[in-house]
Amino acid sequence: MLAATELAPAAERPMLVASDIHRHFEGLHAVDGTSIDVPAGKITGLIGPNGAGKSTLLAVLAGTLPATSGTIVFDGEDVTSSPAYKRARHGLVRTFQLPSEFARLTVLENLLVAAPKNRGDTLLGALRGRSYWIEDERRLVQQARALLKRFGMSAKESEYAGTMSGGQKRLIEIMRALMLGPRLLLLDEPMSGVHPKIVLEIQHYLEDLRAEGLTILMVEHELHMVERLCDTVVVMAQGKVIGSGTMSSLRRQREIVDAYLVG
Amino acid sequence: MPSRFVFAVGAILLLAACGGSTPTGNGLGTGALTVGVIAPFTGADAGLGPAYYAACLPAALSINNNGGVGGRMLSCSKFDTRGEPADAVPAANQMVASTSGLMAAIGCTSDEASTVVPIIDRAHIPMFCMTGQSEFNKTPLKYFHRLVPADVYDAYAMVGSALFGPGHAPYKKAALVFGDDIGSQAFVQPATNAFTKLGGTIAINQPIHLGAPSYRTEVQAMLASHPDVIFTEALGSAGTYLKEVKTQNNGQMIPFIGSSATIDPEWFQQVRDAIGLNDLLKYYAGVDLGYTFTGPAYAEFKTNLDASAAQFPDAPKYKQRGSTLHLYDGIIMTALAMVATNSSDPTVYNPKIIDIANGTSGATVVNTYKDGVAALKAGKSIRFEGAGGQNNFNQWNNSQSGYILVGYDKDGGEVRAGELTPDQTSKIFAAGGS
Amino acid sequence: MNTYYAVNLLVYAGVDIIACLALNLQFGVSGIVNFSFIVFQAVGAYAAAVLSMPPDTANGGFQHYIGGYELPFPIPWLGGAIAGGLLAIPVGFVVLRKLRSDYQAIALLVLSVIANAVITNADKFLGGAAGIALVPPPLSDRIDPNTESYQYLYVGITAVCVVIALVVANRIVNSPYGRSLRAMRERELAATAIGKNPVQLKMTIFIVGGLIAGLSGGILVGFIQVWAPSVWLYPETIILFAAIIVGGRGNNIGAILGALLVPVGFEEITRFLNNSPSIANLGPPGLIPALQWVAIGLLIIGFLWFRPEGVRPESRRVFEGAPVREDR
Amino acid sequence: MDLFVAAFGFGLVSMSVIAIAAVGFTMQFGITNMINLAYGEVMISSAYVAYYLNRAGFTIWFGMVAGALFGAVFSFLLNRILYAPFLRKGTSHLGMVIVSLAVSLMIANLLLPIVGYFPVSYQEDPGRLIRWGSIALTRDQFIIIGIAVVLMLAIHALLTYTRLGKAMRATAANPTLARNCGIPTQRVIDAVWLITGALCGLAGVVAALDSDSFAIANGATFLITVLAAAVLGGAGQPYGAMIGAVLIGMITELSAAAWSPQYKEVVAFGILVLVMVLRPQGLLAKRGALAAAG
Repeated sequence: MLAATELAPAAERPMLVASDIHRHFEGLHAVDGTSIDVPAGKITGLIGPNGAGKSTLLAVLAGTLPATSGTIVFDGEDVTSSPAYKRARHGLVRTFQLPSEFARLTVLENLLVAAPKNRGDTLLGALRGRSYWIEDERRLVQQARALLKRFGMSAKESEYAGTMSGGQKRLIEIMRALMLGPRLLLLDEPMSGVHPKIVLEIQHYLEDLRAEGLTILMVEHELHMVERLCDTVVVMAQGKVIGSGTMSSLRRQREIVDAYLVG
Repeated sequence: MPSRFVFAVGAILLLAACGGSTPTGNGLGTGALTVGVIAPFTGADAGLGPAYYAACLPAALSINNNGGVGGRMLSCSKFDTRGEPADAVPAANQMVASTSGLMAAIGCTSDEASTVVPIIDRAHIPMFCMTGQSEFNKTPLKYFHRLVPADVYDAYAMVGSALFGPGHAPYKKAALVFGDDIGSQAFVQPATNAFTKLGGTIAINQPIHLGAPSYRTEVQAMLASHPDVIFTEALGSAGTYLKEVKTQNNGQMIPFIGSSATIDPEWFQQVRDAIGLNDLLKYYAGVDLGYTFTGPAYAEFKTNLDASAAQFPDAPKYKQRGSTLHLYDGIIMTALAMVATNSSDPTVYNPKIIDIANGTSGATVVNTYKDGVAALKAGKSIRFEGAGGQNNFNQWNNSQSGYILVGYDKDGGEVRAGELTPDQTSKIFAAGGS
Repeated sequence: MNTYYAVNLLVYAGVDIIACLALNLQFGVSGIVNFSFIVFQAVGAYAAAVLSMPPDTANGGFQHYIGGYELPFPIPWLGGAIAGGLLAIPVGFVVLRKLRSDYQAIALLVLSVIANAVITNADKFLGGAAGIALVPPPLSDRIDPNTESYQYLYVGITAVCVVIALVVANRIVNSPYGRSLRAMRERELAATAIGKNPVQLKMTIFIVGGLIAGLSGGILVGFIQVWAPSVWLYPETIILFAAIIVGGRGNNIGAILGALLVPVGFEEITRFLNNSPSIANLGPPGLIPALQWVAIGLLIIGFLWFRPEGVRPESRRVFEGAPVREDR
Repeated sequence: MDLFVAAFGFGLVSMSVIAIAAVGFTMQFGITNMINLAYGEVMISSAYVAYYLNRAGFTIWFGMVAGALFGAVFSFLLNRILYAPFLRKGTSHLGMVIVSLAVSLMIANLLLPIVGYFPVSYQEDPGRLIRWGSIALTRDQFIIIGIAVVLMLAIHALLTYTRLGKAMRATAANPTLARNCGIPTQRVIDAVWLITGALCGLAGVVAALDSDSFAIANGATFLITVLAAAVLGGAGQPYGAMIGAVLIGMITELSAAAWSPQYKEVVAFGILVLVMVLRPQGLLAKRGALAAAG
């Protein structure tokens, strides 16, 4: 495998640039001056020991946690002060480490609800009645069904999402994120607690998505998975980035091996 | 309390009874007559309804045993207002609409009067209300009658007790302690006017939030104004307030004068427990309407009240309740008015009620329904003096009767302590602006 | 059946249904535990009252309230609805923006109690503890309110309002917008992550609920012609919550069913209990109303335990062309 | 000015009463994550237990101990029989708020036919007035302040120095983690309900004694005051609740001295609304003894 940095054309702008991010919880420095570039069209892995601040960083990038300080530029636009929902609408979409399906919505509804550009998704649109938005809805149902088909969950579309297995909930969450038409997908341990068979499926889906040009930043524990999937890897420890590069280049760095890869 | 749970006691019976005769304007007609008792039978004021029901039953017996109203028999129906405006409206609507031969309504306490009185008045049903609210002092509503004085007169009587009461020099500085509930604040203005114009000063006027866990600072402020006497009302928080007065005043009570509503067993018990029996007997003075509980009118009432136990076992307990006496009188007067006008049309007999209560010159005084009917048959003009004493309606259908000054005995019984002379009374009225 | 009895029942049922539809939008669909719901009905009622009444100097000046505009129907009702919606803005601003959802519930409960205390004590503002009486019924300048036909007219207007509230509630619940509300109810953070703005969603539905609650207050005050603090104590809100929980959270038909079963149904049961002297005279005074409240509490707890989805559960949306669900 | 000094003295009493109640409430919430809206009704039930004992000839101090015991057992059973099963069933926190409100309604209305609507008083001589400048308090009021101070110190010691207290804090921070670390969380939670229930019962009797007369309707009043103090300080934070109690108690008395007393509670709650707008997490959020460590 070639190093990602060597592949990337120098002119290509990173999808996301975060500089000097701090996030403090009552004196605890969960993220302590981290800077990270996420190259476009690649899968970037974010690894590090427990408590390194990976999930916190992800949340800060997505805006579900506000940064204490630092700047975040997403696709050339400074989004540091924009709230999470606005970042999501702009295509910076995250998933969660714990299952976060909408339990009492059906699988199909879980996808539909994420779709932007539905005329019935405002109060006034809704009040104008079904005929006003049904065209949008039909289009989105088709789009959602296509996704369901691709992820092999067509048969489950009318089931409540809360009744799905852990792995299926992961898939729902990824599909839901895809419905937004993201430009950068932030995945928080998408394989954790998932049946090994589905792990493999998810891996394939992610590879396909990359092939379609989607940029992904994923927090992952499973190093084999990271090695197989990620073009670049960023290592965090104690709230700081301690190294980045390809997995193989990282293995050559003594302190990183000490900090994480072995211990 | 649940306003939404609208219901009216007796509704089902009435559903069956609906229809019936319509007043014709000539003659007394036929069919049963009904008196509606519209009052709280449940809720915090659930004690009021039964006292009024106990007024209706003996009146019906007294009338029915003497030939009814032109042969028409009288019965009593309960309509529960739960003591809440929102429940009272449906109850009143139902009473007006569904009751056949509705000749009068009694009850309408302060809890619901402002809601139900307009409805009943619109339906042209004479009513006798037990509200003290000042909004009815000069009401234009012709079917409204009030046999108890308005709260302002209670306030005047309290002023009278302070200035002319027995066993003490006139009090000069008064603290007014009234709650923030319906009607309580109505005492403040008249008491202030009358007391200040007669040489007293108001040390402090303290509206208190009922149900607060303590009134320490309020009491401190009140004590700092050094009043000779406290005017107060039957507050639910009386125990809390008065005990704090005693505590903060080094165990020494200050004389306090209560409205007629403080003549009440629950109030007595609460204050006794709070400040002790001795202090309650020593420092409390109350005012009440004067009743004799004797005479032929009372005897007739008492006989029939006891007989009512067959329908309502608790009825005899109300033998000395002022409101029970007055409402009984109201029903008898209404029946006599119907006989006198030979009409079951309220627009015809309603004006006659006041004539019979006040009497015209040369009228024969009667004390019972039987005597009244006999006198009317003999072509005489009558004046009815009932179990509650003489009535004197003014132009706004309010009847005044005299106050007495009272206290408690150790068992919570009422003790007469004195009265106000007509001269004193008129002085206070003049000062108060009535 | 007796007209007045029937009319009474129908108007109260209509008011309760409208209120339950509004509360269902907030609580059932969006997950906002609005423990001060009754305050929104109250503000609608007060607004409708002062808009339809003459200034307080009329009627002998025995009561005190602000305003008094004598505006013709339907302006007072519309004003009631708008007042409910307007109140939702500051309340929502304080409560819905930053507080955690269970905090929101208790903050709204506290608010309900305080609002009642303020209105009770401010006796020059809206009549204090005594409230406002002699509120003219709608159209009473043209039609005699004591006639039977007027009573039916009132039922008719109420029914029209029920239909309007139902159409609004249905359109919201069955739309993509309603789906967003339900997603927010299920998991607020995840909804944020897919681009929903929960504060905006909550504020909007809080205002919509306030408007409908205000309308229900306008209808009620036009009928009973009086409004006072004792009518809108906070337990009134609990009855409506019981109705929604029994009927089925998130389901409009369930809300209607709940309104008919709980507030209206209980009324009928009490009527029977109180008509039977052997029961009515049982135990200390106030036993039956007290037991009624106990029954409301039992209903809530019993349903949450045995059938939390209610009599009519929220419907599972199956879309046209969906694969047939295998039976299990 | 004297009135304000006097009101300050009364504020000391009020805040002592509120503090006992609010600390119990907030610990219940902080450790078990359960907003127990039946708290006020448990308080008033305990006050009535003490009342009936007092009428039977026992002193109110005995009644206080009995009230605390009653409150402890009542709260413990409430949790075991009702709340815990609901929580095990996976009922959300919001659902639990509704359940506890329903419970509160039921307790009040089951109590009503027994105790009636009308206010009652303890038979207790509050003792002579002890003056200190314009501040004048009775012996009983000093005792109430004393009880509150001792209890607050005891709670501080419990949370800081005892194993149970540390286990409570660990459970509050993260129940799963605490269980994995070998803390018997079930027993800790039982202990919390007993301790906070005892505080609740004791607070009920103290509040009733302080009010001189009380009625069934006071249960709701107690609850609202307790909620206000707890939320003001940052719910779940015992030290926050103490600060909340100080503020609510003082503001209530001082505003009764400054303005018309009928609005005294409204003023206190106005402050609460202000705090909700400006600092929605409460004054002391995440700094109290129950905050997550590290």
